[in-house]
Amino acid sequence: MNEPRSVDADAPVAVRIDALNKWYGHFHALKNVSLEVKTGERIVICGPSGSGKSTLIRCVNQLEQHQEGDIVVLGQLLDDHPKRLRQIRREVGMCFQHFNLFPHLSVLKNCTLPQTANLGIAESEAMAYALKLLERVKMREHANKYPGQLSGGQQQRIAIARALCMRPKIMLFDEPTSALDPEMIAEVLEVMVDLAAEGMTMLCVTHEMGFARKVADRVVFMDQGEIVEQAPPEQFFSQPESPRTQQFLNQIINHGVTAG
Amino acid sequence: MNEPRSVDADAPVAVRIDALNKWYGHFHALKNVSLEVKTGERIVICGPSGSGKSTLIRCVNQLEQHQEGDIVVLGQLLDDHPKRLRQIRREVGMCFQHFNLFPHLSVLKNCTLPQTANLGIAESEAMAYALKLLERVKMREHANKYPGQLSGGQQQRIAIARALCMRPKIMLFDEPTSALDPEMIAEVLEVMVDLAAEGMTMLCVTHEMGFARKVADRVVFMDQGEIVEQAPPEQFFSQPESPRTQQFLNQIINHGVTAG
Amino acid sequence: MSSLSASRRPHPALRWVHKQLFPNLLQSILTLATLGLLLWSVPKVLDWLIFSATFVGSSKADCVGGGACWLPVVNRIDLFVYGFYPDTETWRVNLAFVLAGAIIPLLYFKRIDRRWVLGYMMLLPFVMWWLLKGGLGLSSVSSTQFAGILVTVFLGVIGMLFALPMGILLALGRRSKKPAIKLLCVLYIELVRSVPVITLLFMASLMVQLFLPEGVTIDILARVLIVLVMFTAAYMAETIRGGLQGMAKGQYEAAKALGFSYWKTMSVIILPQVLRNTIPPLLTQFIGLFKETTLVVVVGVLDVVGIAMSTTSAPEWIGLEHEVYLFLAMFFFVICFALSRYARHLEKQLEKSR
Amino acid sequence: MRTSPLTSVRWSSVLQQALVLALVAALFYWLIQNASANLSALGIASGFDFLDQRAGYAISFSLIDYTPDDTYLRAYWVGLLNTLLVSVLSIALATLLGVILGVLRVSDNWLLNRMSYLAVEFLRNVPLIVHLIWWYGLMLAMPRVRDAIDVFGVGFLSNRGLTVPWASQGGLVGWALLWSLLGIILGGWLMSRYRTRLPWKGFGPPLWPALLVGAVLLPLLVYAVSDAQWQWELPEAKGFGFRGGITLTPELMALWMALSFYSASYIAEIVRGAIQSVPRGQYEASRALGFSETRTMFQLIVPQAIYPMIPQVTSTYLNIIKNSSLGVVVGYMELVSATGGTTLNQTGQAIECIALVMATYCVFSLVTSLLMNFYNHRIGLRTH
Amino acid sequence: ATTEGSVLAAVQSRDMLRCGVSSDKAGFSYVNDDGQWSGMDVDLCRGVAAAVLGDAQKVEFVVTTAKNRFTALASGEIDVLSRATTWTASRDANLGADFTTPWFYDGQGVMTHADFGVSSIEELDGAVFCLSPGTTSEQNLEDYFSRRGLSYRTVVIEKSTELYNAFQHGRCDAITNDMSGLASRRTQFEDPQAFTLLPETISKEPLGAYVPQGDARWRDIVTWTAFALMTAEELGVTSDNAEQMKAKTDNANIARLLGTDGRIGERFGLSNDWAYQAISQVGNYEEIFNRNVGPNTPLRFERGLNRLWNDQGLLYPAPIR
Ligand SMILES: Nc1ncnc2c1ncn2[C@@H]1O[C@H](COP(=O)(O)OP(=O)(O)OP(=O)(O)O)[C@@H](O)[C@H]1O
Ligand SMILES: Nc1ncnc2c1ncn2[C@@H]1O[C@H](COP(=O)(O)OP(=O)(O)OP(=O)(O)O)[C@@H](O)[C@H]1O
Ligand SMILES: [Mg+2]
Ligand SMILES: [Mg+2]
Repeated sequence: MNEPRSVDADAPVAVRIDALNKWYGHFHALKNVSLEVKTGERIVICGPSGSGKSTLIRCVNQLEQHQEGDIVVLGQLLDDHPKRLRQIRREVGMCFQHFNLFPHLSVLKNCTLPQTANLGIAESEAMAYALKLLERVKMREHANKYPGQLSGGQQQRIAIARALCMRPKIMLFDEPTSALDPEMIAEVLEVMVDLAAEGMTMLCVTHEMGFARKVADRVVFMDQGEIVEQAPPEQFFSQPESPRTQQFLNQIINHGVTAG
Repeated sequence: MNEPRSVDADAPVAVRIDALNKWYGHFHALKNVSLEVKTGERIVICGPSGSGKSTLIRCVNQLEQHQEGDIVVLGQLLDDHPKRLRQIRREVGMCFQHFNLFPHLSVLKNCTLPQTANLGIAESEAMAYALKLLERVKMREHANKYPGQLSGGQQQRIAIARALCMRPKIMLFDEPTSALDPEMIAEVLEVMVDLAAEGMTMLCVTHEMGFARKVADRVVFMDQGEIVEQAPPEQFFSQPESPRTQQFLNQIINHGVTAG
Repeated sequence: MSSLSASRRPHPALRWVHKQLFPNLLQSILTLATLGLLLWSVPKVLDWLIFSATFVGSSKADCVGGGACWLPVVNRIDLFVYGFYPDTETWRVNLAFVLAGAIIPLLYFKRIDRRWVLGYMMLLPFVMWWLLKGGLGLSSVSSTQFAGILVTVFLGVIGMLFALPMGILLALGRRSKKPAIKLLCVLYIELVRSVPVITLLFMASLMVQLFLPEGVTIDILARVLIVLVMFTAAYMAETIRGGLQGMAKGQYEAAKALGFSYWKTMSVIILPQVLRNTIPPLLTQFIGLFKETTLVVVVGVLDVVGIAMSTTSAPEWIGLEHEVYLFLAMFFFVICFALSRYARHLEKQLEKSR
Repeated sequence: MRTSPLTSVRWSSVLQQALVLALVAALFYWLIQNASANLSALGIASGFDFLDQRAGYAISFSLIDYTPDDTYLRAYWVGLLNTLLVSVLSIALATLLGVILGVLRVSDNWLLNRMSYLAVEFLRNVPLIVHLIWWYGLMLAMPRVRDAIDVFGVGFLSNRGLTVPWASQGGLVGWALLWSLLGIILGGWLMSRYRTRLPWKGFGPPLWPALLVGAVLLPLLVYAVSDAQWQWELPEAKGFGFRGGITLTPELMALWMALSFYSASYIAEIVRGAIQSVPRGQYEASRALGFSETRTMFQLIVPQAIYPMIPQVTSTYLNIIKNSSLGVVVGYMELVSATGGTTLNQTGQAIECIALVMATYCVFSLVTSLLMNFYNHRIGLRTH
Repeated sequence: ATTEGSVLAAVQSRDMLRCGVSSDKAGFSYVNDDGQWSGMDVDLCRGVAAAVLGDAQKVEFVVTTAKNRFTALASGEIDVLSRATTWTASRDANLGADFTTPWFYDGQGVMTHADFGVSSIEELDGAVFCLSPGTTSEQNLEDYFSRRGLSYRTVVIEKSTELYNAFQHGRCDAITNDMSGLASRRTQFEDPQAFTLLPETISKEPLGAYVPQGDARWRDIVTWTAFALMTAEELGVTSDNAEQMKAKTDNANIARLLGTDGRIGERFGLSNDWAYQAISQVGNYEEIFNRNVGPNTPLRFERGLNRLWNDQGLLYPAPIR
């Protein structure tokens, strides 16, 4: 089901991470991580639990602050100047494992408020764009509901729409499907596949190997705060280099077997 | 893996359920259910979610009160006289999906307290018996720990030992493995298989079809509050009569495949 | 690379100051204003409280330092602590204080079997009563001799510990399936909770005697104690009910399935867990009761506030209200604050142990 | 067999309950017997007839006309209104202070955070009665009337209290407030009707301008069509006090301040708890979407924090009403000091007076909990 | 209500007198630095205890408030109410209490700030008065003003410390209370000259002890104990010389008073030396007065109306014979 894809080697760099180190107290969560993401590239990050995947992508929009190393996003070096940071965060959309929709706002309002408040877009225009995106994630008829009234999969699709409302140039996903039931996973993955097909730059932490095979340009495997291996999916799944990767892949397959 | 077994047709009836009806408010949860369980018989109840399996076995020891129909347990018709009810409950052991151990008591105390408090057995005797049973579920070395310090599978095995401490004549299981990880499921099933081998009368709600094949004398399939079909396992799995049963079995098999 | 980033990111202490104190203009102004206020006021306050204050002397005339005059408190400290308790028997008061205070560390050590702690708490009010009031070998002391901190602690501790069983019963009653019992408990709890304590104290002071047969009298301290117990029990019942509701349904079901009777289920399975989980809120409730005991002054019981008020009206100390009331405020603050920190700590421990 | 409700078991349970009820009834009977015997021995007639008698005591602060020649019943109303007045004032001030302290408690500014922590802990760990005595002392330490502190040229603060301008006809203020309230309700109702017709939820004009317009417009309209004459009356020093305006007595001020500061510490804790109970994910989401800190706080966090706050804040408000009974300590004539104090003392009708006071407080809390239930059903269930 | 002789029996069987006092009336009943109760009212209780039980220390002082004092008395919680309580008809009639005899003659007076330049109560039209609630002063003031068609406003404060504080700080223009209280408080103000005591008294205030209604025997005992203390002053018997006079005196009145002659004490159900016990343990009226409120105390009271009848005062103890 995997077709070879090619990203322009000369495409501008969207995200450059350079010798990144991050500690939580004394715990060394990211060890000298370096990664370059080209514009339009789709990267899937995987690895065992606690390996620092979430931490890595949360550093990209500075939900976590790193201590050493540089991160350059869309040509801008990240520091902790609040204004510049907000600017970058607007250009980098993010989807969380637990959706984090605003429960006191209707679905539509969830999608328009960020536009009107942060991009200064007029209410009517914001609404039109939001409805377009809701249409795209097949949630238009739920625009008037509140998040609490929707299923997890529906909420996640709205979270994606909300992130897209900011017209981001890069999208980050942190295990968007891991809190969902199987049927719902399919709904959400479908939306993500669509998005990938349109050429969005994506950095995606997920354990959905099917998704990785289908859309990723590169799969990055992390363990214990380090990038152990990165390779195009066909190579990654068929001939993993590092023994740790092999072990991880075996485990996933075994797990699948016992469950069946 | 299934060997033919035979229950003495003349064995005394352990549980007789007769035209049982139960409503939750306006919702008709059990519709005219009748079932007879002989002493020493091992019955597995399965069916889709919400079909009333839990409700049925919870009626047997009156954790739920039914509105119509009769239940006779060990020759005693169930009514709501508290003393008689407690008497019956002591003779019917039950294991829950979420173990429900008493977290403020040590493992050993969990097993001795019901004996001393409800059967009037002396502390020392109760302890000896409890240790024997803990030995049997291979938890003897954990006797002094508290439930919070143990894994789910270990807790479930202790729950079984605790139920057995009351010297029950009948054991009820309500999805004892569905809250557990695969490795732990195996531990618990092993204990249950042992128990079945010793001739305990068992009524067991579970989706572990392997277990059903191996130990059940009869598999009962429920849907929407009714018993749709009951048959010995070989017949149930190979030639299910009702289309609903077929559909259910198909689903289980498919689910196994998708998960794998 | 990393040297570059190191130079860009300033020293952690500086970063802390920047982030925590001066992140933007408004915050900076607020910080500076607060700092200024502190620098201006703290030395003055300290000077008045301590450096220029008078601690030794025998009359108001000795207060010449220009600061606070702590003499009324210093000279009357025995009165503040022991009230009119006979001098030769004050060891009983001290012992009672120590016994009451011992609950706090007892709650702390998890190793000690909870049953011992519970037994201690059940026994304590009787022991304290016996120690303070006398009888059975100790010379008996009339409750008219009780005043000051002694009364405050007596009412607080004994009131709380007597209220506990009553609160538990009320909570169980409120969750009972028997409509009559449930109704009575709900009525009682809601009625008591909806009126101010003062009216209940007035009731103790003015009405209770009317309802007793002729010739039967209960002294005012006991009446006030009863009212405080009744009052605290109603609030406590709600706390415990919260704990009961928070109990997983599975615990009840497991107990039922094992053939436990209602009272056995409650006493050995449910309540031990509920009580353990509700220790922090119960402690908070105790702080509330401890503060509430001060209202007894309204009906003429000389608790620590009463002694303070009568001190400020003694001819030799007139005009020193600020010092006396400040002492009172500090007294309550120290005790209540320490207890509330402790409650918070226990709560955190509980959260961790879950 | 199961359909018949009268099995032997039920009987035993019924018997048990009947026994308890009978015991309680017997206890009450016994108490009442004692009381009537004691009362007749004392020569006190029970009943509420005394309410019609002349009260004969003066009340220094009253919202309605009252002289010692009025009846005990009117004194009761005066006390009730005084209770409500000080409660409303305290609720307003306590909420304001509490929200400020609570927001400071969660602020990132370390210094402010610690200071408000200290303040909150100090305020709430000192008994209310100590607060009250202290505030009363402070009020009395204000300058004498002659040297009263001028508050922006319209009010005077002295040891007689705070004197502020008031309508020359006091009753007008009451009417104005009433019409204002009606205006708010009307405005709110019209707007919410309009907004339910809009196709999209959460859009359309905000609510508060409508409320404001209603609150201002309706009273003005009524004033224009009626023949009432409105005039501000500025206070001026005269003789033994001030003439004109209205004086909030030191007792009222002390009780108001003590209740406000004491309760503010509780509200601050509620606010802090509610804000901290908003999941971290909400902060992260809003940061990831590029919201500024202020907007995050006021558009996203605070609206979510309000709902869980409401029941706790309500019970704090009820506590304020109950605690206002401490007015008896400084001589603020509210419900307890008027009816439960002086009236009781003069007539000796202890049972009736205390019952009256208690019943009144019960009504307060009953009404509040009814309103709360209504709120929970109407609004609370929408999103949560 | 109480029956004849029951209170005495109760007190004797308890071997302790329970006496209702107030906790913050300097000079009458309050707690001194040593934690001892002291004051005129307190000493009357001590005298009764000495007379009845032979020991002035056998008293328990129960703090009562203006509100609950009569309830406490009627219910039997206290045996004597000695709390500067005015003798009025309505109290005698309504409240289940019986008055004994005046122990201290007082009158309600008015004090104002000196800088008002006011010399008569009538000039205080429209003034604010500080009052304590539930006392006769509240009604007296109302009567006095309404009779003259004058108006006034009030501030009512229960605790007397707070009350005087409020007045001193100018919270009220005037304060009304018993003259003795006003005078004593005035001496404690930081600047007593800044306050004027107006000359009029607006009421008669005979203060004294109340006992439960219905026990004439008990009322006799308390009444005659008070009389005995006064008579002692009249006859020159003091705590110092009582013992000596008991041993040898040629005055028949003294002999009867001290119980060496006659059997008055027994008739009361006490011992014959009841008055001797009271006098020797607490002193005579003059000693009590001087100790608690007299010129050498911070209160500096004049004897005024409380002089003996033969010294142009109102103290007229009935003869003990
Ligand atoms: N706020 C924090 N404070 C301290 N340690 C943290 C914090 N957040 C994460 N960690 C630790 O950092 C390590 C990496 O965490 P991270 O969440 O990035 O892992 P992950 O690869 O996303 O794992 P998972 O698959 O479970 O989400 C973990 O060991 C975690 O315990
Ligand atoms: N306490 C209750 N109140 C109302 N309805 C209930 C209650 N308990 C169960 N039900 C309903 O009764 C039906 C049968 O429930 P039951 O728990 O017996 O199903 P089940 O077969 O055990 O399902 P599962 O496999 O999910 O455990 C369900 O539709 C359920 O929603
Ligand atoms: Mg993660
Ligand atoms: Mg089930």
